[in-house]
Amino acid sequence: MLADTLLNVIVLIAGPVIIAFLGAIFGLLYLGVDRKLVAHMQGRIGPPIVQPFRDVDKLMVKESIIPDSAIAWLFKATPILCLVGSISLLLYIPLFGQNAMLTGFGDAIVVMYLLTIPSLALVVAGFSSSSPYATVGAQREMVMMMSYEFPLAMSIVVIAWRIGLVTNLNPFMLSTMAAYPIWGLVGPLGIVGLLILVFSMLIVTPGELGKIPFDVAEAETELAGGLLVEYSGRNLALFYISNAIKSFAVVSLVVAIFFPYNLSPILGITATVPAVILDVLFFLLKVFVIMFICVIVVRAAVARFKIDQASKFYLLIMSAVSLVGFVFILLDVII
Amino acid sequence: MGLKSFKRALWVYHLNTGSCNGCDIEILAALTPRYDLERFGIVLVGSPRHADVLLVTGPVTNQMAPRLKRIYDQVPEPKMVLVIGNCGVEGLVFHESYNLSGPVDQIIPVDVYVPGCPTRPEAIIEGVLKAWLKLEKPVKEKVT
Amino acid sequence: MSEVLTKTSFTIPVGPIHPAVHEPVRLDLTIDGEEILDVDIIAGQVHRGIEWLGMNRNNAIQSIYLAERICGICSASHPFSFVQACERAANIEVPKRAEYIRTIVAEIERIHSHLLWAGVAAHEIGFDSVFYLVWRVREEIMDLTEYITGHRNTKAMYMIGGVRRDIVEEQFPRIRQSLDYYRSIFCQLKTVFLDDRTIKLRTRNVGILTKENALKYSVAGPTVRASGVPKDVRQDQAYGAYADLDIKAITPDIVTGTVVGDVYDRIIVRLLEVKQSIDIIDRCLEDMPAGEITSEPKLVKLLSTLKKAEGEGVGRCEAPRGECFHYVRMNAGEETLANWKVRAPTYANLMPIPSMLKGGQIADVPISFASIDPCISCTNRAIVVDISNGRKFSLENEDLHKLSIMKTRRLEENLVS
Amino acid sequence: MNLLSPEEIVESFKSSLGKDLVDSTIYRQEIASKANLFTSISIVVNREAFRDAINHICKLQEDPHFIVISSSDRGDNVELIYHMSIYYGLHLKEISLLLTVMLPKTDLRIPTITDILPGTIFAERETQEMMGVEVTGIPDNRRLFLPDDFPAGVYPWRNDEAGLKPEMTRVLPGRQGMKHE
Repeated sequence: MLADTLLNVIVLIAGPVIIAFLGAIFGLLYLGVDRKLVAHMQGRIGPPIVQPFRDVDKLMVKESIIPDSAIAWLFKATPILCLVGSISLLLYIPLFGQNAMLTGFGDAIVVMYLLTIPSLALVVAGFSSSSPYATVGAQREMVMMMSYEFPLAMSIVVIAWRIGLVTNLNPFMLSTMAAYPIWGLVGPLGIVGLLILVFSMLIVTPGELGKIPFDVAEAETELAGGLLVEYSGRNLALFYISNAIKSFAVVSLVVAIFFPYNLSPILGITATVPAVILDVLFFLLKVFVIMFICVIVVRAAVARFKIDQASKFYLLIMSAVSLVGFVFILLDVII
Repeated sequence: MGLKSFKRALWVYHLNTGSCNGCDIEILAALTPRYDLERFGIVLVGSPRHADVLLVTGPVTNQMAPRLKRIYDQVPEPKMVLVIGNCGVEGLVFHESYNLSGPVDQIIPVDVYVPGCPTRPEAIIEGVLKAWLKLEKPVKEKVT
Repeated sequence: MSEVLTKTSFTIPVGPIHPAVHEPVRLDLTIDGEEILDVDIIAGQVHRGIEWLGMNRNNAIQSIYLAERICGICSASHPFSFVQACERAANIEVPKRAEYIRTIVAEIERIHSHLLWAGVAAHEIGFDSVFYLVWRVREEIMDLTEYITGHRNTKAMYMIGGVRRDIVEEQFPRIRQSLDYYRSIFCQLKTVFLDDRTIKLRTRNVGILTKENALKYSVAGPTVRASGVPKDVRQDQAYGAYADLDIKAITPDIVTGTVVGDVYDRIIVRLLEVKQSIDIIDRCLEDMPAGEITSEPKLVKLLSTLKKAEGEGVGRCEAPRGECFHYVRMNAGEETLANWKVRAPTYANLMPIPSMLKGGQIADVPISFASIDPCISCTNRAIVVDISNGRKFSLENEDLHKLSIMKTRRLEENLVS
Repeated sequence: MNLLSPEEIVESFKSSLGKDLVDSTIYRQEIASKANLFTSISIVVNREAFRDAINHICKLQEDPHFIVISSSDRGDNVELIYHMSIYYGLHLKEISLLLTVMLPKTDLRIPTITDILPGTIFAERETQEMMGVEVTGIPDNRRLFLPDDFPAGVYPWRNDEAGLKPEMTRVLPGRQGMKHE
């Protein structure tokens, strides 16, 4: 009895720590892969894959300067807030083919709210720096946040609605989405609609992650490093890690919604250990594929948008696209 | 942690204090495919706060001198300063003027001098390497 | 409404230490949200008064090397103009072969400069892949420059009365090899820069310089040609081997049929000029006359000629960024130049900047500003060399210097922090 | 546009300015193999007729190309040369113009021409700060290249007592031993 409670407590404490740790490691690893591949696409050799670890390692040793003009406590608090936001995001998303750490406590709506926390932390960081570049960067980040929210919400809600037609479970739970993979529920028209929704999610992802072409908030040439212009040392490292974790989490979210399949049931492997290993590897592969399509290729192939172009793109075009996806799925249900 | 911290993870901030662009384009050239400094983990960053190494070119005009000083202060410790090009090292053809406060080592402490007019990318890479070695030393001492 | 605007607008300094401006110049932008209300250019960040430097290097030949270091990228254009001015002042005739060699070096510089610009411009709009691509391609011209002149950037080819080094028949195949390389990739470059959707999106109708404004401000180089004015010193006035060639100024309507005068048009002009330069070098290699490469190989003798010379002369040449102008006056008996005035192309091209930026967005500032290919070092550095009677200066005024630092610090406190 | 020969241009100046045209020279140089001509015309005018001369150039070609103002200290006078060119845009037809005005040091003033050619503003600001010539009616009176804290009344291009004081310049350390004495 006591042992059980103790175990629960240990799991509750150790679990998030382990997940945060794994999230950070894989996030940084994917960042390294990203940099390496982009370099290759640009005709360069590029840094080794472990480079992000080295960067973080180095930043930890550096002095953390707090500028005189900054609001000190806010300036110091935002990196932690950003990291905590990213980690709690991880806890709600199914990772490595397993259920999410906090399954049952929150659903896709919670995830959508949590998604904004790191961005909000960045915005506050930008404003607290009191540098004109950071302020403009913060304004841009806010505009971006508002712009990509609709297509994102649209995709999640439509899928949850569709799943809700076939089950009594809460369709917004990511575990429900995993239990009822959406692709099996719809007819040909629905497949078309889903493809459209997948497309819009893939386009939202680089915006969510602040990558080219939607890295307007941090546009190096326009805003001298953007939001984080005043950050250095450990504080910068925390942002660096949370960014890596967030990338990992967002891509995992796409995987969880659209591709919740595991290999082990399909191949009929029942033994726990091989099944888990297989699922973990398959999950990492899925994450890599999504990351490759929506971050790496796009980054190597296009220029940065202007803020109004990026915002219009999301607000008008991507919203319209996701609506079209919705209509297809709706038609599929009606017919 | 720490021992190998600076190995292969140098972030570089470049400051032009009145140079003729010759060295500046060679610094850029060192980042591009033929020389590709990023394979050693060296990246050009947009803010001095993110930097480990300050690359300074030019003989420092009066107007740029206080800025150079301030940018130097903004770089978090531990840091290295590299002077790229002869005019930053000792003035070169610009060695007498009413509007110069240079060379660079008159304003801020300099760790590595890379002469040349303009410096070749190979020389810049070697200079950054020297800065590495120097940067490693105090870190090692601090850790052990 | 305007009251509201003034309340919400604030000034964002771009430069002098700002990644968007690779050179130290300050643009004070008054912005409202993302829109630019007003622009003020503050130059002089790297002004260092070459006139006093000239006091030490006090003869015309030494000044060539000073001219060469006005700008590391235009290290052929400035000496080219300068030697022309000196030759006219001292009535020195230039061998025809030297004119051809000068032209070849100047055109190599143009190819280099335009490629460099294309890379920087791509970087400004956050298109780093293209930046790396172009700079990889650029290394070929760097190799060629090194092969011909012995250095990647500083060319040191020009001498009053001719050139320092010959380009001999054995070197032609290597030069042609480079030209062929650029011919072979030209279509690729054209596709990347003229057909890419994002580049078009970021550059079309951005930073428009109207023909009217271009004429009003006497703008020079690709910037003015992109606004539809066929101004090109190579075409307009006889100098170098260009006088023998039939050069035609390139305007964007050759490709698109219309002239908008935006950044995109400037890309077109520069891109086509790369092609033009390849052709010019080819023609020069074919037509290069035999003969001497300098009118007076002995420098001491040349110096004494220059010392005796009395007169004035202007030298104009079309640098990659526009017209580069030098004016020289020599007094007999003085080793030094009596007057030397330099006007770099950016000097003229900076003036229309406010009209190009106003009403645009901050995001457009880097690319619009970069699109004139600003060379602040040229503009600021060499104002004039006015050599007087050889006064000597050895005292240092640290007090003045300190005062200057204090004041500047006070003034600049809020600029870059 | 009716292209005039250099001689006709000088004639047109004579008839337009009368005795205010002090001097004029035509310079020609044969260039390269085909011996095409480089042409420049030097015109010296009185200050009183300076604006008329500029207006006259504008009649020769609308929107003449303005290059820069060069100025030199010639003892009791300051010489300003307005470098311009006309007939651009046509193959080898361009003619460089050097419009010279002598100003006595006792009265260093020249009217602005920014209303005729707006592109002269930088050059006029530069002439003001570097040579100490007052450009009357200049719309932007600030300095261009020199810092704001540069002492007033000191003009780097002047050779007389208004020029740079010896103590204002310094040789960079490391090069002091190499100074010419």
